[in-house]
Formats: sequence, structure tokens, C-alpha cells
Amino acid sequence: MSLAQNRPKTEAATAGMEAAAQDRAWEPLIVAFCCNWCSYAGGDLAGTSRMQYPSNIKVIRVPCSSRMNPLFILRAFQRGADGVLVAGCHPGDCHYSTGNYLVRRRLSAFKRLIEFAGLEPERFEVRWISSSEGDKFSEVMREMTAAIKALGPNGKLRDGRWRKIT
Amino acid sequence: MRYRYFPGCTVKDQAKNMEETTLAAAAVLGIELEEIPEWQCCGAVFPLYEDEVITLLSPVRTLAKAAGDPVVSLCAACHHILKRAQEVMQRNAEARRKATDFLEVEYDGQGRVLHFLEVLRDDYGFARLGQTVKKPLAGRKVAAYYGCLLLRPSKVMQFDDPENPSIMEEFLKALGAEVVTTPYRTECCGAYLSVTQKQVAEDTVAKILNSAERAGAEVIITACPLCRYNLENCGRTAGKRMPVYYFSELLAEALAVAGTAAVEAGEVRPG
Amino acid sequence: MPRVGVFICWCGTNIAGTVDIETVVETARNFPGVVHTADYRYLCSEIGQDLIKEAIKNEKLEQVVVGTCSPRMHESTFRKAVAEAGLNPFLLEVANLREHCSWVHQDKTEATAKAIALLRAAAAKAVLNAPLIAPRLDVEKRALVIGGGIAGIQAALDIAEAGYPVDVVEREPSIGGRMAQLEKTFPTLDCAACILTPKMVEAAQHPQINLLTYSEVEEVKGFVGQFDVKIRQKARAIDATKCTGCGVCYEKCPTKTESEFEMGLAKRKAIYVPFPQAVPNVPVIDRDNCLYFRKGRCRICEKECPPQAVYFEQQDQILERRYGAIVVATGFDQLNPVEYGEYAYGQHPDVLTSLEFERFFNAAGPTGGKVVRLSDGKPPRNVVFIQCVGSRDKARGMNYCSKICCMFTAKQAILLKEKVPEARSYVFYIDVRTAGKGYEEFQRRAAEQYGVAYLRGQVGKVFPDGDRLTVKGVDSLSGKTIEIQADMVVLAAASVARGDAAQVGRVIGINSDQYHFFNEAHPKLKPVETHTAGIFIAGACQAPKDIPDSVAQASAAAVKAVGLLAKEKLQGEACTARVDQSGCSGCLYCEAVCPYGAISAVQIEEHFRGEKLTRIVAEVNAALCQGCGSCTVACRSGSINLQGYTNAQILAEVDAICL
Amino acid sequence: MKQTENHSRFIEEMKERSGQDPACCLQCAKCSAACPVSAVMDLLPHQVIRYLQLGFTDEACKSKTPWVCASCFTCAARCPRDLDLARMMEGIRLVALRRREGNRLNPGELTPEQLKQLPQQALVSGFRKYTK
Repeated sequence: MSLAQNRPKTEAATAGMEAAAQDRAWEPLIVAFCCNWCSYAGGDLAGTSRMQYPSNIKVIRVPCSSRMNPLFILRAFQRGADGVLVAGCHPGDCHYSTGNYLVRRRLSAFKRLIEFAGLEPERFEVRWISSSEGDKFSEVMREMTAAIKALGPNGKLRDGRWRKIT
Repeated sequence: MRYRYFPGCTVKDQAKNMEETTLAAAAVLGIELEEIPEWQCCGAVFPLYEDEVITLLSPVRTLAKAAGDPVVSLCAACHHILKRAQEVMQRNAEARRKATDFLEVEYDGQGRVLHFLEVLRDDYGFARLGQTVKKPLAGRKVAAYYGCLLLRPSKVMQFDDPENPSIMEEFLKALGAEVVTTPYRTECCGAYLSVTQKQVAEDTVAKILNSAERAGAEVIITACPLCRYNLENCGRTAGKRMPVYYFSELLAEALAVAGTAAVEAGEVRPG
Repeated sequence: MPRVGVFICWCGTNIAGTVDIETVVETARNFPGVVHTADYRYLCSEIGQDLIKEAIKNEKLEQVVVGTCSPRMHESTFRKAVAEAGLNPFLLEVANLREHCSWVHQDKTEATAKAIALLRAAAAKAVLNAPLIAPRLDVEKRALVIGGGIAGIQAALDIAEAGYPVDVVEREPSIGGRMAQLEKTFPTLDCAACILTPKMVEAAQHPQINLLTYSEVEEVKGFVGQFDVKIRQKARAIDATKCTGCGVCYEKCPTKTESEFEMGLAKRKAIYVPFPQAVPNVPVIDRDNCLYFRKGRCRICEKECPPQAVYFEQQDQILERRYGAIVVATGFDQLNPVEYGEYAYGQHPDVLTSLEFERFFNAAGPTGGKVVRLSDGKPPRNVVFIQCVGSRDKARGMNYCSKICCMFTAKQAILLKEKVPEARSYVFYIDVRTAGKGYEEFQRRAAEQYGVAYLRGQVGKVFPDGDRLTVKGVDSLSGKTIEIQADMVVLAAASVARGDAAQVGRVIGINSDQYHFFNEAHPKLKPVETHTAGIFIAGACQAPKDIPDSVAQASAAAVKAVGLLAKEKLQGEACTARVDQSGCSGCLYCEAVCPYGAISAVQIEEHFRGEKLTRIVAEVNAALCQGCGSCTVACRSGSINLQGYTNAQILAEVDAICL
Repeated sequence: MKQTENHSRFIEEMKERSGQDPACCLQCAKCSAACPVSAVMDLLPHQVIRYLQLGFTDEACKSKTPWVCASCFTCAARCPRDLDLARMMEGIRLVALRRREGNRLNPGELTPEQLKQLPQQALVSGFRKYTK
């Protein structure tokens, strides 16, 4: 039995998710891959400090930004993400010493590739956010959301069977 | 070396000798100062409130006319306002749009905005100036007075160290003068308070001149007509007789520029 | 499809206030594999954990998903709970519904939708979880302490007393650090040397402690329990086994240069010990200034040395050693206030930093213990102390409070009154911060019994006018501007991280904050740990700190190090990389990117159509692998996977979030 | 003294137009110590900011201080919280001027001698600062 059933329902909850979603204008979906040691922790600090940012961003935790296989990013675009962010420790501060140097090289090449494939380069960003930069974390999230909102929905690289462009 | 020259109102009237001595010296040094045609007042005050765009129009018009060529001025106030207006044009897209739309010009903050002293330091070089000097001001004990507008805010003006500047001292050294440093050289002289509350300006000026005197200065130089007015007028009230010159007057003297109105009028004279 | 249980935590109102729990639970019920859902006010409580354990048993759950606070907070708690119920602890996934959702969003509909997405991703990853076993690792029973100030000395003594050998690496020729530079310590005014020197000697004589002075750490490799460290022992040009510390060499040396220990206020010789009580009492030749090293002649010290200990040909030595734990205690610097032109520091000899002023009180200091003006050698009558020079200053300095300045200024004002009874002290302050045992009483004593004038305000400018300093300040309480004709001005410059702290942190492998102070693992609950297991921090390298705090933190770090060294075996990383050797082509790109040298080539035998073939493939040493996953991306055939974060799992998360 | 009813609107406008937030001031009073003309102010600069922090905006506007301020930028150059007080003073002046509370400078008050000797720059800036 769910304890939640005993609680009074709030207005927002009773209105129903579906109806609410329909009332709203298009909202971008942004997938953020954050390294466990710096950027994910920076996100935690943003939370502890109650630094608000748009809910469009959904974070996936990876041990290190060097775990980022470009395929993960392509998959996100394929499945309907409008933007993808990879965040790791500042160069030189990697928990695993050199991981972010690798990802810096890999993903700067990858960024040019997706640009070549016709995607606006702003849709894919790599940022360095340390565990003490809660403010930077929320700022990057706000900036990225604003940038993607300005670009509009992404249709490129998208698998039409997966998620509809609303 | 060619520059677009913005004189400003004061330099054409009350501070005429600053312009005359500068132009005469510049001619000797091979620095071409080409007056911007149909220039207007710089605005006299920099609008500190971001919604005051009207006050920006005048300096922006001047900057737009220079179209990216380096703009040089002599009056510290003019230079301050041009430099800060340029910074607003670079930083604030909203103000830039409003100002350029209104003026129907194109300007996005490009180009160097310089004070003549910066031209001497950065482009001509004080070392070279030292070699060009014909009549070194040997034995003349000169103090430099900077005032506010050239130095602050230092992030925008980027003129010199705001608390311990050295450009005027190096300039004086190049002219062969004996440099006297006074700790009050960056303190405000009272600015336009001499218009409304003269007593304030008299007190601040007395402090500056007393300290220069104690340090052994015989002459004090400035680049600001208002500073000069205050130092002379309020200084006189306070019983001080230290001569106040524009930097350019000593420059012309050291270069032995003859025939300018200033020299003939006896404005350029040994201290 | 495994049987998945989903548990949602309200975290009081922390999550439930912004996320509609009921909707989330309802939705989660329909995730693939989910056979059980529940929610509770505090899932991390004992009752909450029991709820999970019961469900695992009753519902025969094979995978557990919790929607709670950050996994960095409670993942280990729930792993333990899952393990207690008989499941492998790695069959657990955490969705971060608090730090990444309820605390950063206000709109309940949005937050609820996001919570569902995050939970869906966690559930999608969970169904692909496999049981993992962490390797057990050896522990080298020796500790390294970096920095030989009071914090380093204390940590070394505590570890040594617990029975483990310790090496102390100190960059300077002597241990002692900043504390050795101080004359007196607050709030008791006992002499710094009197309480520090015995500790220095104790450290030097302890059979378990090995002092490596005039040495620096060059490289740290390995991981908790097995750090491989390279230490450069700089050549002193003295044979320490022969030197008796008689001091003839530095008496005879003809070359003088500025003494670092005296903050440049006095001279030392090119061959020198930094201060009389130095430990070890073995001089060093400063090669940048020594006549012989610069010009190839002199060698007076060599001639005069009675035991013939001078040894010009001595070379730097590299010591390579393995340590189980490391304590970092590299200390702090005082900000150089030259940026603050208005205080005339560097333009007038009577404007000093407090650390410089401290040396005036010391009998062995630049003035022989007399407080006098450097300009004319006369004792000062009016001394102005300016607080917060570079502290609490986001424009030109540090945004933080340096914590110790209020106290050391009160101390110096008291000492001044004792040395120069006719002197008057004026302290310009923003706030007086004296939290600490006996601190407030001490500061009040300065104001009430020693007549120190405290002025609440700041100084606008110091004018070196004539032979005195005109200080223009303000007292904000009376609203009066104040001009003081001062003889000396003392700047309480901010305590800052060592100039090369960022570089040192990089070498050691720990990260630092925006001011380059080393970061603790948790600001409240892990104050001496770092994010790198096995490396601990103590003293002012973490943040400005006074002596009692530094000593306390050093002892805490020592206990943590000892606790680690006392372990028979350590549990290693479970989420390690694994090679699927059937797909591996043996290109070994993975080996090149591995920062731990955990990947190597092995030869395997295969039987193919009755033939026996051998080929080269990659193999991961699980004890060395730290689980960064870098190799998985380098692998061209996708044959290396990171356990716990497999390609399939991350793709499943992406799919689930984009649904 | 009491809080002005529309003080929060005033502060909001000030924050937006001058980019300076009085809440950032920690009242170290360095501005007052640095001010070359504080001698003739009825409130020291830090006190004006304190009034704004407390919502005593009317009192801040009535003070002589913003009119004495010479915009020499010394306070801003030395403020440890990076506040530009000159902009804040300008904000107060503008509010008062825009309320048409009367100009602070009357051309008739200037002596013929002043008019002759004062640099144009002083006249123009004086009128720009003190009149609307």
C-alpha cells in the first residue's frame, strides 16, 4: 500500500500530467552526462544551495567524462533529445588524472562531426564544472536551456518512430 | 603616426593653450592629429544610469565618425567619456541598438580611444621622446597631478595603475624634469563642486597643493582643464601660488617649440 | 526480466514538497520488470531500510531502485541494506530526486515529470545490473606526510605513536613551517618556539619518523593502500652524516641575501640554516646565490668546515617509495598586498604585513626584538592596524574571511603595548570575529586593559606624507571620518593558499576550490578526507586556520590514516573494466589510455576447427582498475565494457529519459 | 524614520538601472574613508547605502550627500564588494530630478566672473548633474 494515498492531493497533481503537458508550449529535452566526481557533485551542490534551473535538463551519471562514448550522444539525438551536454572536471582536475583530456580531444572532434552532419553546434556542448561550482552548474543549465529554446526542436538525426516532435 | 583628434569645447576656449602646445609639439614629433570634422561636445558627464541613453549620443556620434581609426583627445574629461561610452557600446547591446538607431550610424565599439599621453607612452615611446627633447627641464621640480577621470574606473580606462600611476612621472622624466611625487596626486580636486560648493573644492585643493609643496614641488602639471581651474582658483583662495600647467605646456617647452601663441603670451615659461 | 522493486523517499517534505509522490509511484508501477513499489517518509532510516529488506525477501526482488537523495549521499547506505537482505549490493540503482530535482525546481508538475524520467532511467539501468565483487587489496603499512609545519608534525607524531612508520616531506631546509615564524601565540601568549621546538625535536628523534627536509614530492601514482611516490631530495651540498651543526660555515660565508624566514627584512648567508632552532640543524647552500656555484670560486665554507662536511658535488636524489596513506599539510601564504595601492605597501618601509611585523617582536628577528620604524629606527608612537586586507573582498582579493586575523592583530597590539608602553594602537575593522575558546576574552583584554582603539570602519588611503603616514579612515559607528598621523601601518593581509597549491594538488591527485585551497570530501561530515581515497588533508592548506584547529585536524587526519593502515585488506573498486576476449583484436589502444597501467597484453590459446591458435588480447587487472571507463571508448570493437556502467546500461538510460 | 511604501520598487529600479545591489554592501565604510568630499556630507556614503538597505529611501533622497558626490569614482575603485557607489548616487539624483523636485543649480546664481573663468566642461557637467 502506498503511504502517498493518505495524503491530500494537490491541485497540480489532480490536474493530471497529460493535460498539463498539453497546455504548455514546446519544451526542449536536454540530456546531460555528468562525471561523478566533479560535475555531478556540482549538481548536488546546486541542489543543496537551492539554485534553481529549468527542469528540461535530465542528468545521467557516468564515472568520468572519458566514459562518454560518442554513441551515447548520437543515441540521445536519435531518441529525441534537443540538446546534449557533457560535463566533467576542469582540465587538470580529473579524478582519474587524465580522463578529461581524452574527452576534450574526442568530443571536440565529435562536435565538428555532428556539425558536418547538419546539427547546430550549440545543441551539443562540453563544459567543465567542478564540485564546488554549484552556481556554475545551474548557470550552465539555464544558459543551455535558453540556447536550445531559441533553436527550437531538433529534427536532425531523429528516429521518427521513437518520440514525436511536438 | 596618424590619429583622429577630438578637441572638445574646453580645449577650444578656456584651455586653448593645451591644444596649441600639443599641436605644436605633435608637429615636431611627427604625430599627425587630424581634427574630426563637425565634432560635438563629448557630453561632459558620463551617464552612470544605464537607462540614460540620450547622454551617450554625443560621444557615440564622435566615435562613429572616427569609424574605427584611433581617436585622441587631450582633455581628461573628454577622454574619460569617450572611453566609457565606447565600453558601453561594446558591452550593452540594448544601449548600442538604441544609440545607433537614433543616430543612424553604425558603431559597435571598435577602434582605440586614447589620451595624448598614451600616444606618447605606447606609440611614440617615452625613451624616444627623451631623445627628441631639445631643452631638457633640468632642475625643474615638477609634481604630476592625475585627478580622477583618467584613472578611474581602471577596468574601463586601462590608463595606468589607479592608486600608483606612473605615466606622467615617466613623461616628466623624459622631458628631463626632476620628478616630485605627492601622495595626493590621485585624489579628487573637487571637480564641478567648485560650481555649487566652492568650499569643498578649496579644502581638497589645499590638501593637494600643501602636500606637493611639502614634497618640494615648484610646479604641478595636469591633463584636465577642470583640475587646473580648481587648483589655480581654489588654490589662490587658500593662499597658494604654485603654478599649474598642462602637461603639454612643458612638452612644448622641452621641445623648444617656438612661435605658438602660448609661448608668445608667456604661458610657457620657466617655473 | 528480473523482478524489480521501486522505493520512493519523501525525505520529509524535501522531495514530497515538490514532487507528487503518488503520481510517481503510480507511474513507476508500469515500468518494465517492476513488481513492487513503496514509498516512505525517510527511506534512509532504519524503518525505511527494513521496508526494502522485507520487500526483497517477501517479493523475491532481484533488482532494487530507490528514488532518494543523491547517490553520493546514501548509495552506500542502501547498498548495505540490500546486501543485508541477501542480494549482491550492486543490484541497486539510485535516482537522484532531491539534489537534482526537488531542490532545484519549484513547479510541482515539472518536478514530478522530471522525477518520473529520472526514475524510469534508473529502473531501465537496474534491469541490466549484474552482481559485482570488489577485489581485496593490500595495504602498505607506511604513511607519507607532505608538509612539516605544525599540522604535518602533529599528524606524523600521531601516526608514529600508533606504531606505523611515517616519512615527512618538507620543502624548506627545516621543519617548523609558519608557526616557527611566530613570536607568541593567542590567546595564551605563550611563546611559539617554546611549544613548537619540543615537537620538532620529538619528531626528529622518533624511531618511526623519517624527516625528508629540503625535499619535494614529484609524482604520486597508484591508489589507496598503494601510493607509489617519487620524492626529490634536493642537494644541500652538505654531507648530513658529517655535519655537526657548529655554524662555522655560515659565519664565514661572504655572500648575503634576503632571508625568506625573516620575510625579506633581514639577510642570511648563501650557506644557511633558516632559523637558529632549525631541525635538522644542517645548513643548505643556496645555489642561486653561492659564489662558488655562480662563479666557480670561493669555497670558504669548505675550507673552514671542521668535520669536512661541505660537499659541492652532491646531486639531487630521487627516492621512490610506496605508502598506504598520505596526509597533505602544505600550509598557507599571506597575500602580498601590493595590489592595494592605497595602503602604500611597498612604497613606504613602515607599511608592513602582519607576518612581517611579527618578526619585529622576536629576539632573533631583524630588529633584535625591538619594535622600531625601519625608516628611522625610532620606536613608533601610533600604529594603525588595518583588518581585512584582501579578505571579504570580491573585487580585488578573496571573498572569504581569513578567520585568524582578528586574533593575531589583538595579539600584536598587546605585544606592542608591552614592548613600547607609550605606543597607541588603532585597529580598523569591519567585524571583530573571535569565536573560539578564550578568544573573545582575549580581544576584549586588548581593548579594555591595553587600550587598543578599535574603530569600526576601513581605511581609505595611507598617505606617506613627510616622515609620517597620514591614515585616512572612518569610524562608521560614530559616522566620523578619522585622520591618524601614524608611525607604522600593519596590514592584516588575507591568508591565501600557497602560490603553487593548484600544481601541488594536481601532482598529488586531489582537487581544490576556487581559491586553490584543497577540498575536503564533505564540508561537514568528511572534513579531513579528500575525494581521493587514502589522501587526507590537515591545517591551513584546506582553509585559513589557527594553530589549535590545525593541530586538531592533523590528529583527525592521522586517525583516518591509521585506521586505513590498520586494515588487513582494503576493498577495491567493484565497477571495473572487463574485456570480452572473443571480440578483442589485441590492438591495445585501451592500454595506451589507461591512467593506471591496469591493462596489459596476454597471450591466449584458442581452438579453431581443430587447430590450436594463439593470439594477443587485452586483460584488465581488477586490482589496479579504478573504473573511469576511458578504455571502453578507445576500444574499436567495443570489447571492453565497464561493469556497473555498461554500454547497454547507459543506452538504456538515454532511451528511458527520452521516452 | 520609517520604510517608504514604494521603497522596494525604488531599490528594484536602482538595481536594474545601475547594476548595483545595496544588499551586497557589508558596511565596511571604506567608501566613506576614501571619499574626498565627505566633510560636507550630511550622511556618509556608507550611511546612504545603509538607508537604502533598510528601506529609508526618502531619507536617502533628501540627503545632501548625492549632490555633494563629485563622481570621482574613488569609492568604487576601492570597494571590496565591487559596488559602484557613483552609479548609486547618480540613481538617487535621477530619482529626485525626475520627480521634478526642483533643480539644484540656477544659472542666475553664477557670478559673471565664474561664468568667464569656469571651464565649459564644468558648466555643462554641473548643469547636467544638477538639473533636468
